[in-house]
Amino acid sequence: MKVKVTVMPKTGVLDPQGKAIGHALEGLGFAGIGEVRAGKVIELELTETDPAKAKAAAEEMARRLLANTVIESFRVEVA
Amino acid sequence: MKVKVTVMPKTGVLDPQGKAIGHALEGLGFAGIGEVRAGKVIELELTETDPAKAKAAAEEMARRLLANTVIESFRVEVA
Amino acid sequence: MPPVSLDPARAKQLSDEFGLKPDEYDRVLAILGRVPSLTELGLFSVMWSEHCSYKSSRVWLRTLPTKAPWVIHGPGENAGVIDIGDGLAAIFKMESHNHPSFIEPYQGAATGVGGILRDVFTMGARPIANLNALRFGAPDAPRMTRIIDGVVRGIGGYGNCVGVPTVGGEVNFHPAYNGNPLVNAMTVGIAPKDRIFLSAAAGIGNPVVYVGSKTGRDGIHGATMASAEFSADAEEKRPTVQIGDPFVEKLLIEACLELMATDMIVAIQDMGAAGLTSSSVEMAGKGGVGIELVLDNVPQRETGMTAYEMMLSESQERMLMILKPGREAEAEAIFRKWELDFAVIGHLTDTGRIVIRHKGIVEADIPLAPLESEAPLYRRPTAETPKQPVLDARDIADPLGPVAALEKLVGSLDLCSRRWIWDQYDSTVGGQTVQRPGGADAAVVKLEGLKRALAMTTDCTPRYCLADPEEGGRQAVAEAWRNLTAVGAKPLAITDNMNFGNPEKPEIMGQFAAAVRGMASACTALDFPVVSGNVSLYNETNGRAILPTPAIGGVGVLEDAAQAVGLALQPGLDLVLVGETRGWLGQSLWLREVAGREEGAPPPVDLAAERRNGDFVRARILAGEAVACHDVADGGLLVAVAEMAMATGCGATLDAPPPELPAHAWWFGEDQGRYVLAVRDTATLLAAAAAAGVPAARIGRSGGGDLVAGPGSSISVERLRAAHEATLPALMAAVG
Amino acid sequence: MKAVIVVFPGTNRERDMAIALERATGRKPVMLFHRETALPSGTDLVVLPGGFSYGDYLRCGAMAAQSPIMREVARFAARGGHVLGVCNGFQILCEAGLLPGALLRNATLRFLSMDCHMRVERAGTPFTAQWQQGAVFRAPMAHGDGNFFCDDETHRHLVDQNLVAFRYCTPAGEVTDAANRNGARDNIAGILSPNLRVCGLMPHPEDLVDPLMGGTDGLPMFTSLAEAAVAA
Ligand SMILES: Nc1ncnc2c1ncn2[C@@H]1O[C@H](COP(=O)(O)OP(=O)(O)O)[C@@H](O)[C@H]1O
Ligand SMILES: [Mg+2]
Repeated sequence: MKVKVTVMPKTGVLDPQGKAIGHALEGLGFAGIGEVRAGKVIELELTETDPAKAKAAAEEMARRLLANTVIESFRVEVA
Repeated sequence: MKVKVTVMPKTGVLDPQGKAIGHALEGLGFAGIGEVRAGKVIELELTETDPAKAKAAAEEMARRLLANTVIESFRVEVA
Repeated sequence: MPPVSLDPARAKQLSDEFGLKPDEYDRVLAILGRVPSLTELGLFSVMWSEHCSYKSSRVWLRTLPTKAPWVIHGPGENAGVIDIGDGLAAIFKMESHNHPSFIEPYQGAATGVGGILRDVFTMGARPIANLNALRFGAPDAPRMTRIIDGVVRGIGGYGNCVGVPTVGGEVNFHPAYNGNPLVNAMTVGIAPKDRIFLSAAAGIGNPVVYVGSKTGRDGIHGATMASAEFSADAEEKRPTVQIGDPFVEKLLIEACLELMATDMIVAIQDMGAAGLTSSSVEMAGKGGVGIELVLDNVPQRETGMTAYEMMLSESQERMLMILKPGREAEAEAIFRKWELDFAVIGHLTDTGRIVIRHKGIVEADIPLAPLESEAPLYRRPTAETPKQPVLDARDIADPLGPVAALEKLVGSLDLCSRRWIWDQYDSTVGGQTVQRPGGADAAVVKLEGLKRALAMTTDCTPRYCLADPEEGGRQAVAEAWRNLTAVGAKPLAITDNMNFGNPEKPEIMGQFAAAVRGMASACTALDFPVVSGNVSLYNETNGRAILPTPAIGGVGVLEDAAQAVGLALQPGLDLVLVGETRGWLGQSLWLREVAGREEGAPPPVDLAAERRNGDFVRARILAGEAVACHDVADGGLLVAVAEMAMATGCGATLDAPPPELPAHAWWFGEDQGRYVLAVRDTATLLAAAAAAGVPAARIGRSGGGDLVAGPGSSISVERLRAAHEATLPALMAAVG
Repeated sequence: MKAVIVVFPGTNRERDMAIALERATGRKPVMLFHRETALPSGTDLVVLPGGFSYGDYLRCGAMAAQSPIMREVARFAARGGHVLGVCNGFQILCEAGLLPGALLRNATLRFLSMDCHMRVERAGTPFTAQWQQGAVFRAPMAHGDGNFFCDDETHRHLVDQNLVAFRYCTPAGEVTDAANRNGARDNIAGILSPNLRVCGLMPHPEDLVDPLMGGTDGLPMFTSLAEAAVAA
């Protein structure tokens, strides 16, 4: 079973990378760009076949390793 | 309008980060972990209100800057 | 219209939460003649926090020697400034980021580096080197390897990106730091000595200008956090984490240096702890002028920020400056070129007050003089640390003999190779690094385009400081002086970072006072004044204090970089020990690691001998008589020689210990003021030593692949090296 | 030789590069800010130095590769001009498509700052003329993303056309896994364009051109370039 963990900087936390990307896109001539936030996505193949259990496991992984919950928030999706 | 660009390492391209995450998760005692891939996600706030146009614009951004198609593939979603 | 006062009961309650003591709050009421507004209360609480006001430490810091003919600016400015010749000044300072690094190791350490860089370039200097003094807990303590990993990545992540080489530092491990690691970062910069920028504001009506990154809600109450001890609820203090952006810092350095090459700046100061509050209050206060800010003009990253939030935000990579009138557009062009925010956010006034406006409302209106002059100042009660007994080496059995003990020691936490750390720091960017980490007792960085070089080091031996804070303070200064001397540099001045526990406890305040006493005695005797520094108190977790850690950052000068020597041994040389060996085992690493005892009085520093020996060694190095030199510190003589050997793989054969000393005391005693020199012409050296009244003796000869510690005791340098190099990588393997 | 060093926001080894070029050529290079849209006339060599252009955010070199001056650099290269990219400069050249492949995160996932050794795999180019084929030299490296990657076809092309300039090796010249700290494909440290006028490499020869800093191992690259400019 495939799960996807998306990790983003928490709202209000400075995101230097997102800022720089927004800047660069404007430099390339793209218009109408508002806030840009950059995060990580981790796709995991789990042997677990029960979606609820897979999700719970991935959430545990996110809390313990994948996300730094001091400054990042995460979201788990099961494919 | 919010668009999300997900950028993942292409199959066949080394993903040292994904591999390290897999190892670390096993080290923490998580079992049943298969392949792990680590990528990036960029969330953009666009003033564009037409979903098709927003998607086309984001795809253009991904091709020109957000992804390096030598090593990465991307996917655009409109929220 | 004066600001709107808080409800009195609410104000009292908040003043408590913000860390103001009841009598301090009463003083606020007296100064204002009314109940403060929220913004005013915020201002008072951060300005009067330990971190900003030095209220517990000031009475002691005043006793440190700060003057010498080469000192241009001592403590009181953003960083210390000394004359290093060729029309140049070295500007340097050390600062702690202990609490933030415990909460979020990567960002805490990274923003620590960012902050100290700003303290230095705000004075007009181009930063040329970074150092870092780190203290970690036992590696098996909860989170500790993650903290080590995060701190090292954070220091590298920031320093590498801004392009300032990280050239040195030190690391200790002790369980006393389990809940409170120390991250002290030091920056050294260079400026023309007649173009130093200060922070005192001047010129009524002159514009107050904000440059750098936008302001967000980061790190609000960071300064007060740095002034409180940790407890189990540290989790809740998390929202104060600040995020660094080294890329913006790099642009800020370039933009500020470009602006500083013009004559537009009247005064400039970085926004460090307590951000806009401390920078505006201090600049206006120092200049004896008033200041009025209109916060609507502050570049903001988030919507709906209040005056209170903007004044207390610790968003990184921001500076405040006073410009000459009419130069705003010219200055703005420079910052726009570097893609940085630039905003005129106020002007200087003749009212002697700080007035903060936001959305048409006066949010704060405080007289500046009493904010400073009535700031609390405490002479807190002190209790002396009881003296430890002087141990006699003859009473301590040697369970291992020299070789096995040596192998154990070079792999122990406090002596093992720090390569795992410095391999993650760019130490060569700039192209001027003559001695990189591991190569010499002090890092040596040449000044671009000149022969001249600076030597720099950080030193402190916290276990000595715990056993005897005065002796420990003295030793820390002496070791820094010795490390600079050992590369051939003339030691000029120090910065310090005083890391201690809760000053409200007499025994902690006693440690502080004694350490200052010891430091002062060494600074005086060695002509090695303090030009800048930082105090970090309340380093405690659940009532348990760290070891007293007065970290010293020393800077010295070499007129010709080519004269610098490293510690790496070459074959075919005589080894000469300079200084007297009495076999002092109290508080030695041998005693701790081999005999399993942490006790006794630490080795005393004889300042007259220290000076005599050091001046002698430096003169010999500058005369070209030493191929290599290493001071004898942690671990004693045999460890010092082993370190020289491991640097190249070249072995050495040492003579048997003198009969009057137990062998383990000779090999591992930590007597101070000693150096090992590798020389070609021993006779000349010994004659010079005799003439100077300096104890010196040939102790062996280099060559081969083994280290021989007297007849019958031998170990290959390769084997020592394997033990030396394995420890940290093995420890950190678990984190990946 | 007229050398131009391009400075992007976040570039930080431009001074190191200038010192090395001046030492080898006796002439100060021109520093060109990334906003410029033209190269000075008479430019013989364009150097993209090391650093963290745009903070290395998103991907190292990605944003710098898009800046206006890079169009000029591409034109200059197409006309047969000499272009050197070191570290971040190499990353920019790959991102701009002037060299094939890409530089991934180091296999160790850590920043690597230490001396490495490289073997000269192709002597006789404008960048390597002063070395013998197979010569081994030392240089500091300092990067987080130096793990050279290319697909099989590109790799075959690089090898068949003899376009690998340098490989990581032991001090004795053996190309081993242990010598390949960042995990680069086939130990590749630096590559050349088909016309041999564009070269990119990760380590920093410019930081080892003075005995005071530990040696002059990197100097031949710059004396080679000076000679090539005279010949051109
Ligand atoms: N945190 C660090 N960062 C960079 N270099 C370090 C660090 N810690 C130690 N080093 C380097 O390791 C070497 C040995 O350090 P140390 O044992 O403290 O030396 P000494 O005892 O001679 O003062 C020195 O070159 C020092 O600069
Ligand atoms: Mg030291």
